[in-house]
Amino acid sequence: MSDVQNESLFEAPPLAEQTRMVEAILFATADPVSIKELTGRMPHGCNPVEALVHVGKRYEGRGVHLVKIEDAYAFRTAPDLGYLMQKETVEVRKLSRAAIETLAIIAYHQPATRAEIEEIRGVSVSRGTIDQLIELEWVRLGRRRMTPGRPVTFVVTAGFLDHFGLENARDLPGLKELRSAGLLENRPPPGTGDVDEDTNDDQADMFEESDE
Amino acid sequence: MSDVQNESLFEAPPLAEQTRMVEAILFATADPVSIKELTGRMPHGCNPVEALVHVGKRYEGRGVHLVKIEDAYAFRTAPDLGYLMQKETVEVRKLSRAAIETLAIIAYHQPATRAEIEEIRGVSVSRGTIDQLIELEWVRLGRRRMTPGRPVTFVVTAGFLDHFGLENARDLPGLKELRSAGLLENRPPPGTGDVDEDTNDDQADMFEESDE
Amino acid sequence: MTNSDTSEPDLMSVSERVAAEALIVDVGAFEGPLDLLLMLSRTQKVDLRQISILALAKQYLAFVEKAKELRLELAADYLVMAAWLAFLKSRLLLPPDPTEDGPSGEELAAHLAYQLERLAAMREVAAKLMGRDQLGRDFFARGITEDVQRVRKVTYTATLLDLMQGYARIRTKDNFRPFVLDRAHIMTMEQALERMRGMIGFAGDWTDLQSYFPDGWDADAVRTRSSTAATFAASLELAKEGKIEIRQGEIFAPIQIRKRLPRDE
Repeated sequence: MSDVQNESLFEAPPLAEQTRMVEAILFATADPVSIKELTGRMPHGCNPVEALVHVGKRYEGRGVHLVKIEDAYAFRTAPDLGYLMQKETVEVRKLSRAAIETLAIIAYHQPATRAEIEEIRGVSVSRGTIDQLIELEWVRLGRRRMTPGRPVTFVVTAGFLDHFGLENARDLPGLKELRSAGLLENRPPPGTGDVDEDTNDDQADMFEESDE
Repeated sequence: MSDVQNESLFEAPPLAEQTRMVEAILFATADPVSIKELTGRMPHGCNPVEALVHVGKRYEGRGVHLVKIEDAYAFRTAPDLGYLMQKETVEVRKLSRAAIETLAIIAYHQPATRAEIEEIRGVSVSRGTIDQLIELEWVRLGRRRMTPGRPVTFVVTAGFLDHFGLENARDLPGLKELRSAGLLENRPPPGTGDVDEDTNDDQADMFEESDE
Repeated sequence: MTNSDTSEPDLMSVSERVAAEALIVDVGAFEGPLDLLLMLSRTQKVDLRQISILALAKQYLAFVEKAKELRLELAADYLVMAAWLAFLKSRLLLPPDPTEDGPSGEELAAHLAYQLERLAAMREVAAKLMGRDQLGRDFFARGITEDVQRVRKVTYTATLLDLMQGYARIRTKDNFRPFVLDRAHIMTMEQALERMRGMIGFAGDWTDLQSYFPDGWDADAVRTRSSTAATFAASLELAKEGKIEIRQGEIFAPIQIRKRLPRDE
């Protein structure tokens, strides 16, 4: 960069390099960045003001541009493209425990009727819970069960698999696997030895049929 | 594109405009955006693939650039400028040696069963190791292996690729060398008869395309 | 242990020293026998494909011997490996027995070498992987994401762990029986009261309190205690209501009750 050895330590990087730096800092920082902060973060001798002018020019008329907020700078999407951002405006909330359990039962036992879900959970399932899962498009109606009353069954959807990163609901580990893989909270029920061997078998059975 | 009036309603914006759009959408999000999602968000008739080529070129060598993760795209700061961003660094939970090795084994042998991981490391996978990798969203469940017991398998996620700056699993460092040295084979110990032929096939499939 | 193999004497001494040092540090520093073997094999300073399994087996066995001498606790898998290596060593040293089938010593040794090479390779790529530029450390995602604004649409999320743990919770909850008192051997005062109300009308004469106990309850100590307490408390309640009279001859003497007669009678 320079042949003056001592000087080179403190010599400021070329403007093009400074522009890159400003670009990266403004991109990655969570808040608008002031000149003072920029100066503090860039190597000694840099002049962020000049670099900012270049950055500003570079993004003029682009999909993203440089804006000044009080005495700080940030990148913002061009206002005329704001409509492209609308889809993303979602508030994410954690699913309730009742809903997670209901979903888990459907995923592990599908197709499952409401009565079956209630039997496994040991409490009644409110209408709203299943509705919510259906609305999330994680659960849909399956075939009616050919038993008296022909109850509706529920199955999980492709959207469910996608969300949980599964290729197939059958890939979900059974209880024994969960435990041996250390995926269960390490909270063995007090005083019980080996638990519910048959639970797993149930599940194995259930997947067996689906094989053909 | 066409002089039919009705059509014009759906005429795609010019490429320069599409480039701006892609720029804005990718700039606004932290997570990679897939081509499908881009298409869904852009006006009818847009072709994000072409626009992406332009965006990629535009940001080449800049402080921020375009990266590809599987079929999704994102802007990331240039790695050589990482030192400017100390403040942004999120304290990543320190992974244990066991977790790092397990992660590597899953990445290079995927889909990998727990038994395979244990066979390679020569010790059992301790409770919480895979759990931690799943929680980091670097590992997810793959298809069950079609061998006796139908064990659960683990594969790495797009989040893993994003984190380590890989476009896809075939770009893992040293993968080719390992494969040609035969170190990714599932070689059964002598005298145990031939074990799960298809184990290997699975993996071969996964990386097959990269061979040509 | 003969000189039939051509192990270099100085190499052995080096490895022995290393092994001894390792012991002094901590046996627990190794993640199992394979880890230890890999470390020992490194002392041979050759390509893993060309390590002398025989020398390796000797080093390992020496390690285990030394550990026993120092009374260090060795996990079972270390001892299993020691037994296996001793077996392997004998197979490598003795001429092959044509009547015996099963894998030859060379095959077993080759597999062990393969395992070690594979583990070493995995370690190496793991290190390479961690040495890569990482998101959030060396390169960064957008800091100000703009996608949270405007039309609020609530969506719900859950992770795979939530799902699996939720399922496990349901399937194991039968084991978490809420704590309840065992009531089979307990008589409440309400029960005693009800029982006595039905019987008291017939008690014209002084009767022992014990005779009001339910049938069979005097056989079991717990039941006797519970019914005594309940019946006594119930009789006090009845006395308070003016329904009965209570008397006791002296301390610890039996308590007797009788229906209280109307004053005017």
